[in-house]
Amino acid sequence: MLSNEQRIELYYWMQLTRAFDDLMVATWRGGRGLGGVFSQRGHEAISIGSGYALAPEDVVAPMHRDLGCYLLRGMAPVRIFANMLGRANGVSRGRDVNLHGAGDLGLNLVGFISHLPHSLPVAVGVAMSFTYRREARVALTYVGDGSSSAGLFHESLNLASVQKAPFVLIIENNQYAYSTPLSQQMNIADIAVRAASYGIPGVVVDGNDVEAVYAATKTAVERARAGDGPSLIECKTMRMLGHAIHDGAEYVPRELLAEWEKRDPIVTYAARLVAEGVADQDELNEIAHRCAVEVADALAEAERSPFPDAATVTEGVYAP
Amino acid sequence: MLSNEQRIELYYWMQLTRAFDDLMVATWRGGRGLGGVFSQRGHEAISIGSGYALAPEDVVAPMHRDLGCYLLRGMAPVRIFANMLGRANGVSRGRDVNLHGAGDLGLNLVGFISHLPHSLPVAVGVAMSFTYRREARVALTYVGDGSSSAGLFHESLNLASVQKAPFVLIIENNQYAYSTPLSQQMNIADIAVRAASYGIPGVVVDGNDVEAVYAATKTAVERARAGDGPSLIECKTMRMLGHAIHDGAEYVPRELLAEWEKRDPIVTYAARLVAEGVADQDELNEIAHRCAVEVADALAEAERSPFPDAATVTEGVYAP
Amino acid sequence: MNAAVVSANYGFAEAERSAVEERTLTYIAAISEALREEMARDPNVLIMGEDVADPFGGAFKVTKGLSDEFGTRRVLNMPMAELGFIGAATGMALMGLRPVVEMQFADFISAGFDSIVQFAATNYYRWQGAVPWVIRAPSDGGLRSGPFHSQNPEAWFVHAPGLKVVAPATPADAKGLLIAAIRDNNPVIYFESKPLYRSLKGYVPPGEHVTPIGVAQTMRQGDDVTIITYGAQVHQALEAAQTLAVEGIECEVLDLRTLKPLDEEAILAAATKTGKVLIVHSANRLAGVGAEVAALIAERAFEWLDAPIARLGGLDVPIPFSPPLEDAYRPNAAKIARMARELARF
Amino acid sequence: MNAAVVSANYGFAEAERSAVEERTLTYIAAISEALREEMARDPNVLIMGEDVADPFGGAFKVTKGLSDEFGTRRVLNMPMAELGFIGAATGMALMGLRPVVEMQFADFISAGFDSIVQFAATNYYRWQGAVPWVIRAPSDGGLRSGPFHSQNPEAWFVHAPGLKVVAPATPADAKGLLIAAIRDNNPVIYFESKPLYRSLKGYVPPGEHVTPIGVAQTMRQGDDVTIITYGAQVHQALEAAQTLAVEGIECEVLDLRTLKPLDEEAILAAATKTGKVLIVHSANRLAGVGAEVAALIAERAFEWLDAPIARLGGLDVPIPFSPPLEDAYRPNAAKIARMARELARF
Ligand SMILES: Cc1ncc(C[n+]2csc(CCOP(=O)(O)OP(=O)(O)O)c2C)c(N)n1
Ligand SMILES: Cc1ncc(C[n+]2csc(CCOP(=O)(O)OP(=O)(O)O)c2C)c(N)n1
Ligand SMILES: [Mg+2]
Ligand SMILES: [Mg+2]
Repeated sequence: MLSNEQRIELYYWMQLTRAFDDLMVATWRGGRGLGGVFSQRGHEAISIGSGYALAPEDVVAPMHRDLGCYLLRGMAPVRIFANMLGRANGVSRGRDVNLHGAGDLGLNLVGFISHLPHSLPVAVGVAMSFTYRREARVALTYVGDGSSSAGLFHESLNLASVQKAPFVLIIENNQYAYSTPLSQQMNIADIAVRAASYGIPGVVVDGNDVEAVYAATKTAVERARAGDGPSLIECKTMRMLGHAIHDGAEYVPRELLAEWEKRDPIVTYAARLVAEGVADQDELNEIAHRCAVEVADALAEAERSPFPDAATVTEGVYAP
Repeated sequence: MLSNEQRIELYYWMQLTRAFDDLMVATWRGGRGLGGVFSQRGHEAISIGSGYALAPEDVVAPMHRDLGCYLLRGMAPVRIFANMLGRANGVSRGRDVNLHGAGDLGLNLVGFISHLPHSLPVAVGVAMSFTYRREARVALTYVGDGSSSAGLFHESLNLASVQKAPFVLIIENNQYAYSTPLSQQMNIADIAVRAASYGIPGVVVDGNDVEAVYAATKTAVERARAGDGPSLIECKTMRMLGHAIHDGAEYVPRELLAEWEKRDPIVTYAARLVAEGVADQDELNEIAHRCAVEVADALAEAERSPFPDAATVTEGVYAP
Repeated sequence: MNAAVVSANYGFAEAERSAVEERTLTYIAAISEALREEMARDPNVLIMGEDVADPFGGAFKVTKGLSDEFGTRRVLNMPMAELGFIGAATGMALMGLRPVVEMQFADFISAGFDSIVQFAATNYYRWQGAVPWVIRAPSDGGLRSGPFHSQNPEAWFVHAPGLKVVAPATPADAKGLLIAAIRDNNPVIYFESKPLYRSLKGYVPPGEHVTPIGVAQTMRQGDDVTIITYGAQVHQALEAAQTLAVEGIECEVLDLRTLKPLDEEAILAAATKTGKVLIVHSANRLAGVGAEVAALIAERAFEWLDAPIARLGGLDVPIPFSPPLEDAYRPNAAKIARMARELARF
Repeated sequence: MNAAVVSANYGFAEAERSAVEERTLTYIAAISEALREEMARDPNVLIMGEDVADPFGGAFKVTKGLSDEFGTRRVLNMPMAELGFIGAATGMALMGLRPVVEMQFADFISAGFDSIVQFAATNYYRWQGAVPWVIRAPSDGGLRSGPFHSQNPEAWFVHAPGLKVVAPATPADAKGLLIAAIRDNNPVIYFESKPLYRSLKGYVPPGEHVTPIGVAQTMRQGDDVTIITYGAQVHQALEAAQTLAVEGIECEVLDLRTLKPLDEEAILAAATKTGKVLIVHSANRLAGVGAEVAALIAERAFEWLDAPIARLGGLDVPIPFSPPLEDAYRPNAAKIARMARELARF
């Protein structure tokens, strides 16, 4: 059971994610960005709810819509903005774009590559290393509905299952893969049914309900930690903006968006916290304000940060 | 319902496959072969039962344990032996080894490559071409239990399903992938359950019962031809010899082999045909004898055939 | 500055000049035009890829309007599974269709690599089943897109037997080589240059315009230094040549256009003409296509050489995102001019 | 015939000769020994691959006995899914383990290509997560195994930034380079030569024997022609050199041993020594590693060259199965001798 403090923490992390995202979208739309960025709008409950269910020693490989998970695990917003802006103090030292390459083993975060869903087998391997060393740790990663069509989805879950790896996979089913709706990606109603192909548990949860995501992940993590192998959790949600910053998503029916707008994970959670007497609106407003300031400071600092020196371009290809 | 003539035909094709295989194994063990070859022993009911359910205009991409399917569709045994012996009149003109590269579009046969299971998406593409051209044809291919762990299994069935392609997949579950038993390949009892991941029908049949394989394939083919999309059929059997000619398969428990030996698809079918009065033993012996002569002649001719001219090595890389 | 400059209208004769003005297309429009015309001409031509159907029309809008015009039966949105759908394209091609497969970015072609180099490339040699597909791969960088949206993976495919590989540098060739690729009975990988998409305009012949596969093109004539290149770097080379012309150094610029099979005759002729060769491409220099071109020249034109064979390519690092790093990584006109100048002085 | 022949004991000094006789191993036994010793030394070293566990011990028996000795926790049979288990190896490596992944044949490495070149190779540059795995790839042909069990795909990986690539030619280096690869903190692809497995024996130092990555080795000294090669072709080159020595032509034979990073200094020294260079490898000549070596020499040793740089490699066709075709496809001692002889006479 989540304590009141924890529930407020969940709210804070979702709000911080949203604040970061709002500022990022505004900055890039305003022409002050560099390269493309992916909006997280609507996905906050998934990355926060799942990430919150992990212990610090667990390892996560977030994907391109899991900004919240990076923040939650302690990656400073300035490092992320600096990465997006190609600065020397970005997580990847100017090497990689937006959230790509935002790995930091000190925070038990594995960075991703564009090629989807390549974090999946890597996270399974991380989990296998825990079995190998008999450590009670868990590896967790994410996959989109679209990326679940890729062969690695199958190879990775099957491998995790035969190896009984302490592994949790969160499917972020946001109805679209870029412009392609679910119906052109698959011929099933719930991706979670695929768990049966690997002899592992699979559940469907409301991806806009942070506590539901948390609870399902917690169950899966405990199972994994106990040595009972991997699980799959499908979180249903909706991508509320375009695929990336340049994409207006005209191909998405407006009614669909309007419907999901009512289910905004942060707005609904705020209402619930107030209704259940966990927090009052002022308190929540204060949190939102704090988050806005935090990310604004981070952006300002990132924008003041230097670009990497061109002479360093060939440095750090190989580990010493 | 199969007529008596058809049932005897099924017997003939299985017997021809076995005769070819026996002679091949003896020849290679005797040191007169070239390169490796894969024994088909125990798989005859699968390749014949499934291939027999197709119309000539349907397209098949057999794999390395589907010799029967090549024979059934009219590939002359001499062309296959010549291929295995690297002769100029082999199907691949000395280019490819054993059954590899034994494609012939004139017989609606697509050749395979070693990389498994790459015939799978190719056969799905063949099926998609039928949809594209509105032809009432079906594409069928095979996959082993081990190869079903590969990502292409997932990508191909998913694609076939969303495209409603007239496609049939036969899984040859022979308990082993090279030396690796099922338990190290997957964590499920029946591979057929994976059909649910794609919203398509999946059934399990006795892979040593040629009529059962035929009936299941026929149902799937009719469904595909009617425009209702792909199906999956898992045939349970046992690989009775090593993975390839050099492999003694010491890793397979002898009791397991002894058990399956009793279920030999040809011996049991012969007994059934006799018991049901379809044929008498003399007739079946005569067929077996005819098959033995046929393959012996083919091998002799293949052994007399010339090797390709070294000067042709760079010919035929590109289609004109 | 006495060398003929043929770059401005990309080799079309002076007489055609008036038509030139009327038929100026962007590089990307030329690609779309080739697709549309070939689809209209041949019902076997179809398009497959992620997000290619309308209303979206592809990540770069190359296929925009095609499914509206020809129907979704001929413009197929694919699930995100390159290995599978490239394999499916091979199956369709074996049946005589001519799929044109769009990679969303050339970078993702590595996901389908296995099916391309092992199945499609070898099939005709093995059992004479022709595989007439085209894979369109939007390649190259300079656009601040990072290590996975900027790659130039052509060398892998040039090394693999059984493929053809083309890389147009002009709108005319973007159209002409795509048409040639579609009509070719073999698997062809077509590397289109993202940085040229909307920045480059040029004359494109209307209708039936086929640039033959395997034929390089002289883009500028000169007697001092030969620059051999392809794709977006052709324009950097031409810019460098212009700079150097002012200094009295005349560069011959050869656009390879086809990377497999290489136009060996044209390469050797260009190399022997000046005896000083600089090879340039955006891709990693190390074991890139330029290495093959250099090796070919060192083997077959050795006696005509007056200087070391110079190469300029991407660095042997993942393509970095940050502007100072990406600029340090990539060849450009200034770097080309510097190296060509050194060669001229050798 | 006055050149020192150093091939017989592969460069070990005369004083060590008596030990040599006692420690003669086959090439394949040297690989197994390296695995066993490294597993004993470092608990982070483990083995993954298809059929690698006992009682089977791998398609070529390289890992035979290791799971019996170290347990199946350290020798993991993998499902038939190279892309997935190579990705998993990357994950294990990120956690500090040192997986040694066996490809059943080098040919199947294309199935894991995407994960190797995109994820593992770029990771350290992008976010400094080191990926200390080794992929063992049994390569090369001449064994009548056809297009998919005979490949030499090293060039693809040499072109990809972030990898290291080695290809031992002797039992000593088979051991020494594998140990070096396992201890290296980067992804290393180790191409072992199937045709040498049991046919080649040689001295292997006992215990801790590390062949440094990035250092080529002179296998024979000579003043007339330089042959630069690696893998199984080293022995064909030495055989050719012996033939030519009888004719009075002395060949310098350089074994590259590491293909990425290339030992540029050793290559340039060997090239300048004779001024006549022949580069040989089993892999497709076109855009192969030899092209890079030739290009390097044409750029950096141009002034010392006395003849065109010659290359001999596989033909630009899938590796055919039938003996006359495969023999026509592959380089061998006779072909090397013919080309080196021509160079000597140039
Ligand atoms: C192998 C590969 N092919 C194509 C792409 C281009 N691409 C980037 S995101 C994306 C859609 C992914 O959809 P989904 O998995 O549902 O994630 P979402 O973006 O909806 O969160 C595509 C096709 C890619 N990144 N990787
Ligand atoms: C991609 C790939 N990896 C490895 C191999 C080597 N290999 C050949 S057959 C085989 C086992 C296949 O098992 P299964 O699919 O069950 O077919 P079976 O041989 O049992 O009929 C393996 C691993 C291969 N052919 N392709
Ligand atoms: Mg999605
Ligand atoms: Mg099997």
